[in-house]
Amino acid sequence: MSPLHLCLALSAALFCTGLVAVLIRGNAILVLLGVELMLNAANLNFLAFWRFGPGGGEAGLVFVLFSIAVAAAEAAVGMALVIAVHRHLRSIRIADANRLKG
Amino acid sequence: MTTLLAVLALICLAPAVAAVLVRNLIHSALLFVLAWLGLAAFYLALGAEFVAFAQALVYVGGVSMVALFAVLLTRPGRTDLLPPPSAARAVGGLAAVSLVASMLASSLFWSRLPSMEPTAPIPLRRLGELLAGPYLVAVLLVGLILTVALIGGLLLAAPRRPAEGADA
Amino acid sequence: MLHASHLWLIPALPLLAAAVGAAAPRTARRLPVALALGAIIGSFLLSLAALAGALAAPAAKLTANFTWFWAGSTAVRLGWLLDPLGALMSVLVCGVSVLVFIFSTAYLRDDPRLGRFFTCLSLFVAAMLGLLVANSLLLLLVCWELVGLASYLLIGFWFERPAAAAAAKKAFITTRLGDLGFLLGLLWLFHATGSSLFYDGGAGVLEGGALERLAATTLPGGWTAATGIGLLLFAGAVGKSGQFPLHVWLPDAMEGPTPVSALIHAATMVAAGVFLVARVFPLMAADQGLGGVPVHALTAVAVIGSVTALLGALLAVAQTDIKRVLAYSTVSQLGYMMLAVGVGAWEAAVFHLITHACFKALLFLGSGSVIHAAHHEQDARRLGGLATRMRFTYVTFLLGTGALIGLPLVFSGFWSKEAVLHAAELWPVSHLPFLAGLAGVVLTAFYMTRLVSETFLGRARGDGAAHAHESPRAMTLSLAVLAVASVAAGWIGTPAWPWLQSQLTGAPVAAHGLGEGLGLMILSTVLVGAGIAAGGWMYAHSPRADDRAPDPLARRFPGVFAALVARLWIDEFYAATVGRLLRGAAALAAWLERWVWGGLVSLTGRVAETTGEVNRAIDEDGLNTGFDRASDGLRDAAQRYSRAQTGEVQGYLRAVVVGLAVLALLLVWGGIR
Amino acid sequence: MTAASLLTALVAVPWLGALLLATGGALPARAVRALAALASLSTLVFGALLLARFDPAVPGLFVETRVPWIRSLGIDYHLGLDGMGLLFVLLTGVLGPLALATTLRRAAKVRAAAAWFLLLQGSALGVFVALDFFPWFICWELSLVPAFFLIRGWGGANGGAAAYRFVVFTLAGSAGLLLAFAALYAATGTMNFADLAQLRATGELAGKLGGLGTLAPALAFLGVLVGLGVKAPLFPFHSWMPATYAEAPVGVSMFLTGVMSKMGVYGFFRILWPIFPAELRAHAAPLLVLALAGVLLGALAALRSGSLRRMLAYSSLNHVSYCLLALFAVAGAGRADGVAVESALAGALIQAFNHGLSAAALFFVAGVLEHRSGGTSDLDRFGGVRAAAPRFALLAGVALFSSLGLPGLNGFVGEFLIFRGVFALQPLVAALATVALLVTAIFLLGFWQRVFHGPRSGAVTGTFADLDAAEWRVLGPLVFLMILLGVAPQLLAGLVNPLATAWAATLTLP
Repeated sequence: MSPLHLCLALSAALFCTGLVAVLIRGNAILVLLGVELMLNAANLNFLAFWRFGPGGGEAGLVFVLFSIAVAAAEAAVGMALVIAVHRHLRSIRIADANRLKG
Repeated sequence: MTTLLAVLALICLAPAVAAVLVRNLIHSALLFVLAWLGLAAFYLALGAEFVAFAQALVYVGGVSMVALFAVLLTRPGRTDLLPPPSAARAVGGLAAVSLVASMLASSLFWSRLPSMEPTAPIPLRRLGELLAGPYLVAVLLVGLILTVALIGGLLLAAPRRPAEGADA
Repeated sequence: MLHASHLWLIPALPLLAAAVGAAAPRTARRLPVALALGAIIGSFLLSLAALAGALAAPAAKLTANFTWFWAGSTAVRLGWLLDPLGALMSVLVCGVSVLVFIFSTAYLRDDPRLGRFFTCLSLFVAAMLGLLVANSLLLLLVCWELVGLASYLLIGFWFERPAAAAAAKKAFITTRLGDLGFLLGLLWLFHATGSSLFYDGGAGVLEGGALERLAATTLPGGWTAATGIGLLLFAGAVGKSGQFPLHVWLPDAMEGPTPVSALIHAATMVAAGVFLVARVFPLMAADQGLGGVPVHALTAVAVIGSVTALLGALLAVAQTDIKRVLAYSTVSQLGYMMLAVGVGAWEAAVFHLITHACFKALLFLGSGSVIHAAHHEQDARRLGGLATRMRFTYVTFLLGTGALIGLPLVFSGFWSKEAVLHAAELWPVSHLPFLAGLAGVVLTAFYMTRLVSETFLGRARGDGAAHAHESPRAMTLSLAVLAVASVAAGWIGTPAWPWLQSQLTGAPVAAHGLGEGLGLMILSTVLVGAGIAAGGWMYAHSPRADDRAPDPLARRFPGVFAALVARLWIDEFYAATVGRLLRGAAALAAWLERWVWGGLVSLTGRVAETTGEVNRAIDEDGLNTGFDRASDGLRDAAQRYSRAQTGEVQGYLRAVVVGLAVLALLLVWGGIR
Repeated sequence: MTAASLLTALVAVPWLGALLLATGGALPARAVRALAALASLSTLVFGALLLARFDPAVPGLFVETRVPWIRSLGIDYHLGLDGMGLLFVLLTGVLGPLALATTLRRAAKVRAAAAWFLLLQGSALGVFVALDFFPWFICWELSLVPAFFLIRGWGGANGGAAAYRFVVFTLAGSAGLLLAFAALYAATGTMNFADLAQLRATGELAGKLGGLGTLAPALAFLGVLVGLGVKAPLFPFHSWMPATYAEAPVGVSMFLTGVMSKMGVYGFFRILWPIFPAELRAHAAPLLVLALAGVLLGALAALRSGSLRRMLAYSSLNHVSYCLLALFAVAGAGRADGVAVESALAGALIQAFNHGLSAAALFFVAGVLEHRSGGTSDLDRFGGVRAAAPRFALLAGVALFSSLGLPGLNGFVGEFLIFRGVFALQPLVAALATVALLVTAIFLLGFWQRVFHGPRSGAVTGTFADLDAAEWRVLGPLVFLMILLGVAPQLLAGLVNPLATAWAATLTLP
């Protein structure tokens, strides 16, 4: 197994873990953290292809930096939202925030 | 190198899986922090030092703190744990797993990607020039986003009225 | 002398009066009446001036044409025409109108809408005069329709009475049926010649070149364009002039006030059809002499005319309402005029039109005088004995009757009818119209004798008749003038001195002296005498005892009489055929609307329904049942789908992931690398 | 003012008025009405200014402005007016304020109603002046939104259902339009009407469109046809109409039938014919049958309608179908008979204008009757209105006779010209269509007889007021125009004659 394949496999596994967290955890905070994990998996792909790709891929590296920055912003806003929702509903169970019903 | 990476991968994956599965919320959050730390190490091994430190700083230092504060502030208690299993959730989980399985399969077994030699790591100076040069606008935009996110987070999380804030 | 370019003044005066009257306060009485009277007198004087101008050069067609508007790069032109026909008719219309107006001031004195009445009358006169001096078939059509409108308004003047409202509608619709033919004829003429002007310095449709072209244009089946156009225009005349088979509206139109009946349903408007045919006579006659034409236009006119002359006279025999008797008599006399045009003697038709206008106006006003005096009793069975109570009306009515039935030598009707019958006798195609005309003469004498006997002789059989008094001065004055005209109007066209015919045709007509037509005159005198004798024997000899006594004719010929009373079931026939056809078509249209077009929509909706497993039946009574069903189906389907919209983010995400997974698996197992 | 700013202001001022009303806070009702009236009347003023610039010697656009708008897509801000556009702008200018006044008269939530209405009016104007598909389509679709809310919010008891039906139908039609123009754009790279017509004239369009697939030209034609046909409406796309006209508030019904249906007719002349002349010619026969069916079935269905506004709706179908009848007859005949073609085309446009006047007036009459009777539209519930309200009866009578085509009133001229043209091109069709004239007379006079004549009965037995001053202000101008345009049709014909002549010479195929 080459390093690239290893990176891709790890990325896929992390993505899956994050996805499962998003899908089955009822707590909004954990869902957000799962999303972060999925973002990380994506970052890992960028890095892998930067490192083992056909070259000229320094954009991948730079992009990861931006991605991390945006993820930080997202986490901040997300957590703020969780708190706001909690104030509103007295709960952070995702199932209770079902106003999207059609 | 592969071996090192493989070990680091396990170090990173194991707490992640555990974080999804453990019932205690605080534990779960802490396990996520561990996973991020492992990932930072993985980055380091890949030769992306700057990214690795950024990862450690932002996630381990920032996001985890925010998450923990959120956990504490919302006081979910010990009852808010894994929801009872349901058919829908099983389907979701199964789908996620099969999605990843297919990704794995495609990347590992059918992929014709040649295993390239690693390119030379980028010196920090070069990275700085990149960020200050061609990507300057993007950097500024990200700064703007962060500022907006900060303000937005404050506005969202701040109590509507000071009186209400007392018990929130 | 009035120049052609000033002819528009003749209709403009009454039109102005009508406009001012319409704008005046509704309670105004004096102003509209005064305006209407002033305008009609002004028009009368102008008509006289026009007549003087026309008679100065009878053969010249003096025109004043102008462009109404442009359609694309083609001008739509109208014009005024000064010739003896139009000018004479104008004088006639204005003259009768003046008398009827004067009569009306007294007849409708107590009506709260007197001003409105005169406004409508002015509108009518304006339209009629415009029709007479129009030099364009299009302008003629415009005025023609306005005449129809005025007639509609006047028949339905007492619109609170459902019968009057229904009669007005019936008149408008029936005449409009004929007008469709008129319109099509006009369109065809426009298409074929590019003009609608009668006379336009050689380029008009009634002038040589256009007529030759029309007669030379042949259609499949041997028809020429001239025949087709002529027949279509004649259809308009059939409607307006109450010819069979569209005569049904005219008797019903008697629901209008009696002066209206006198003016427009006897003297002028109904004559518009005859006038039209006389006006376009060159066109109607353009196919004469051509071989291979299945039906010459004029032949059709003659046939319709003779049928109408006979039918009207027959139906008049059994009527009991004075005005209805006179109405059917009008139908019959109009038939005579058409007959005359059909056999080629349009000047005889116009002659009869003029005399008929005088005596029929007299008779109607006389009947109006009776009705007024008898407190709106117009059933002859409940009148009687008025000869002594209303001596003046009686005498004038007798004079009018004499003119109508054609008492020899003195009365106008005799001469004009003689001219018509003379022409019919000489018609080479068939003798049937002539024979029908002769039969009509007997019948006319008979039913008029019956009417006079029932109304004026014997003793009063009802309260109205018992308390009748002679009518006021304004009414009797009109009667007197018209009585003089009824007697004297015939003297302008006797065989010995055919002045009228010469003026109309623009060429001197040879006086054939009394000798040539003597046989016919004697014959018709005998026939009139026979009719009077039969009528007098049955009605005057032994007047009915009371209003319930059966009609003498009914005792002798009950079957025939019943058929005539029922007007030969022609109205019922229309109701059963045309009416039912139309109602059926409308029902079909509504059905199509509801089920087919709605159904198509519903079919589309069914697809949505099945996907959503929706089978709720919806009943909405409306044209769009189908559509409602479709939209409800859509909505239910959407509701069913919306159950999936739990509002839970994770549920949505799960769906996304399942989809992604399926996609990914497909891709992977499909071997896309 | 420059031409460009005139055109822009024409559309923008009503929109601006709508915006002001929508955002302007709580104005007193009088101020709302005054502002709305001003914004609505601006159309008439701008229309008059444009009329002053109209040059009968120029058959094409006499005012035009074209600046690039979205360069990457090749979309221009292209506005312009020719005689036809001006005709419809003037119609909107006349009917807009009257319909607005009618809508606001007894409306609740005056400010919202006025804002919606002004949005509707501006959008209709946009349709009449835009010459690029992009702005044109924006206005075309935008007009649906206010119409929907006006029908739903201020309409009758079933207003909601009618509004949905209306929107769904017209949206379905618009989808066809959009797809067709997407295809045109994909093939040619432009959505400009003039450019497309030019491409069509040089013969390039067929090849380019054919490049998308053999069926592409036919499908594009069909899309445009359906999109316009629903709006006009062309039989059988009219199913939305009776319910909509019956349920919409009276003022909106006036505007819908007077102006919005003309948007469809306008589109037929502005878009369908210049861009798809060959297709139109090829399918003229079936289309002619559809138009004839609209003429006849509209009249017959009106005969059966027991409800006043449904009857008027079907009558509207009948009258609008005359315009399309003329167009299809011309398109099918080619350059056969120049006089007939010009006559039919001029007649169709004049008829469109005149129908706008008379139909709006009749809907207003229906509205007055409904208001006086407490909301019923059932013909059997009236009787003897003429005795109760003679002035009203007089004006209503003029509108009625105008609608049934009495000569001397405006309705006659257009119908006569159409018949004159169609008779020369398709005699049988014209002859069949005249039957509808008779049926129209029957149902209109039947309506008149039941409602206005006879003894006072039903809803008319109590107090039944004659027209008040506000109603006079609506019906009076309409009736005045009916008489004026009936006597002097040149006022209208002058606007459309240059176009009719030019079209007859260029657009019909040999």
